[in-house]
Parts: sequence; structure tokens; C-alpha cells
Amino acid sequence: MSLIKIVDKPIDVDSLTKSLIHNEYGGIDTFLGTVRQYTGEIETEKIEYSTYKMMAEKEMQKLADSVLAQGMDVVMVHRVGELQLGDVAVFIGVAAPHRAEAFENCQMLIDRLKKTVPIWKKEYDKDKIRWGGLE
Amino acid sequence: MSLIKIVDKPIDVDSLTKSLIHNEYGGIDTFLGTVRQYTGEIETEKIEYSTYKMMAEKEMQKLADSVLAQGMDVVMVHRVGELQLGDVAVFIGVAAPHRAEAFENCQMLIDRLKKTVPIWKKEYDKDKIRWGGLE
Amino acid sequence: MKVKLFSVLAEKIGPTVDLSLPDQFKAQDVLEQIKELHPDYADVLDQSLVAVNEEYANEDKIDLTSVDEIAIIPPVSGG
Amino acid sequence: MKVKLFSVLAEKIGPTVDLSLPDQFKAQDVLEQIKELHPDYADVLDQSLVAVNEEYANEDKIDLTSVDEIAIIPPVSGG
Repeated sequence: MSLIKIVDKPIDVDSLTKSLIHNEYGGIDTFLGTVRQYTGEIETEKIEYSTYKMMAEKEMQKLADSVLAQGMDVVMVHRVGELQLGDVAVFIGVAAPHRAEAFENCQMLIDRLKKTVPIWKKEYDKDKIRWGGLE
Repeated sequence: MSLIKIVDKPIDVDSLTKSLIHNEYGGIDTFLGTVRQYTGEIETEKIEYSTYKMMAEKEMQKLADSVLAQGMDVVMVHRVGELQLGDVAVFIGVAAPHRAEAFENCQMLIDRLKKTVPIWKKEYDKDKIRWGGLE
Repeated sequence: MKVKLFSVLAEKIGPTVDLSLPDQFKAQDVLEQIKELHPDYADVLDQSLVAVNEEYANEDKIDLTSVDEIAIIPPVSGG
Repeated sequence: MKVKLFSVLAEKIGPTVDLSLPDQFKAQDVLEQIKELHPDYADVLDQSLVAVNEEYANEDKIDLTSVDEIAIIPPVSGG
């Protein structure tokens, strides 16, 4: 069942994945974004995510609606607050009758989420603090 | 840690997914293939998967090796035996430093698995039994 | 009108900034006013968008009476 | 030489079929021999591949001495 949400607790990947299993769908694609230690030479220690929650959930819902309208099921959950290395920051899942649609839409959702949804990261790197997205 | 396997028990999606979380990778794409009830007008009741196990695991390993060689992590697990509606038949997961590679390779792996790995399905449909893949 | 700030702007300037906006204005006017008050953050503001009532604003004129909430959206970086 | 069968072939014919193969043969020869023994399954056999020592065979000649295992691979349908 479609779930679109910003949370400040650990993301329960297992129950979100299971919520996408339905008899009418044969293919489920999920994407997990986790806190990575190295980006090239830069070593990250932790990341603080913040959000404009009401607007972020609205924007996520708009993205999901475009996929739900095609008869697929969608889960989009983003975590905010302080995350450690390996923590799951975002879970995107799409269940579809056929797998090509599941892959295509899951990738589209994470690509667009990263462009339009008001969530920000403050990256605590070994050398300094970096704000994501700034040029 | 890379796991390539044919199993005859339920697939533990949660622990397989968690095995793909590493500090050096930021993006994990997973694909779950489940037993679907309807394919157009045809209603499926259950599916029996069989395999030529030694060869199937070798073929899966070859597919995985092409992705592992690029520095990603890969899990490929296929279940055989009698599966009911909603049961997970196959789990493919790719963890990569960046998400585009994870999506691309996960989709490649399931596409090729369906073409080259000696696994067969006997589909018990409401109207009759169908052997997958036969023209 | 209190305008909401987020991310690096909230941390440097505060959670809101108080502006007096005319009856009609454009999204860009909001950014310009904040730039005047906080010229140190002109660079971030030049990369930011404006949200009105939790929707990204376009180039059209905005009636102040239709506005419940304004927020400045620095480049997003979720995921 | 016992040749392994799978899927619909195993169910209809049995888990193996016994063939006498010459010292050198091609993958196609294996399929033809089984077709002669089991003409009812010619249609499935025409869609099948041959695996030698757990690898798909190509068009080359195969030395019987190099063969540990032969299997017939009907169209696969995993996933």
C-alpha cells in the first residue's frame, strides 16, 4: 500500500519492502540510499538531513501520484536527523505487473526526489562541513 | 558480501538486503520477482520451479562476476520448489558507489538470468498447466 | 511577512526572516530583499528557489492576500 | 552415455535418456538422437540447447573423452 513519508527514525526496510508484495504485481524494484563513507578523497563521518516537511511530503506525493496513476504501487520514505555511516537515508520502492516499469519508475522517482524535494544534507566530513547541493 | 545461490526455502529478503549495505556504497538497487496471480486473463494458482542446480549457479556466478569486477557488490538468489502466490521467486541486489550503476546492473542481471540460467517454471493455472518459456 | 529559511540559510540567518512585501510581488523580489538584508549569503540565495504555500513559485506575480506561507528553498540535496 | 533431462522433458521422458555417441559429435547430434527416440517431443527439443560439462555447447565438434556430463536445456523461464 502506497506510503509517502518523511520520518525521523530508522527506516524499516523489511516492512516497507513486504508492503509492496501483492498478488497482482510480479516485479518489485527498490532503491536504498545509504550514508557513504568516501566520495573520492573526501571522508564523511555523519550526515544531518533537514527538511521543509509539509512541502517535501507534498512534492513526494506528486511524484508518486504519477506512478500510482499507471496502476503501480509506490513507497517513498526519507529519513531526516543525524545519520551515521551505513544508515538508510531514503527508500524508494515500485511494484508493477512487469519489471521494466518497476525499474524505470523507481529510478525516475529517486532522480526527481533529488532534484525537487526540499530535503537538505549537512555533511560532516573529516576535513570540513559541506552543505549538499551548493555550488 | 556477494552471495549467488539457488535455494529451496523461502528467500530472506531482509537479511539479503542488509548484506548489501556497506560504508563504501551509497546506492543499493534490489529486484524481487514474486508469483503473480494474473497474467492477462490467465489466473495462476502456484508455480513449481526446477533447476539444473550446478549449472544454474555457475551461470549466475558468471553474470555476477561481470558486475563484481567493476567494484560493485552483488546478491543473486533464486528459489526453486513449489511457490504460492506472492512468494518471492528471485532476489537480485546490486550495491554501487553511485545509483545509476546499481540500477543498470540490477536490471541487466535479472534480464540475463531470465535468458541464460537453467531454471524452469511449471505454472499451475486455473485452466491448465503451462511450462514457462515454451513457444 | 515572516519568510521561512532552511538548510544553511536557517543555520546562518535563523529559521525566519521578516520582510515587508507589497500587495503584488514576484518570487525574485523576495530573494532580492533577503539579499539586501544579508549580502553575505547572496551566493546561496542566487541558487535558491521560492515556495509559496508549499509550492514552487513560478515567474508570475503573486497577490499577497493569497499567501499563507513563503519559504526559501536552497538547492536540495536529499537522497 | 546418460544425458540429463529437465523441465517438461524430464517429466515426460524421465530424468535421463541413454544415448550412444560417437567419439566426436556436435551438440545438434545429441538433440537429433533424442528426437528419433522421442518424436513426440521434437517441438520442445527444437527449442532446446545442449550443455556439456555444465556449459552451453557451441557449434564446435565435441570429443567424447572430454565429456563428463551432457544435459538438454529446454527454454529457461526463471525469474
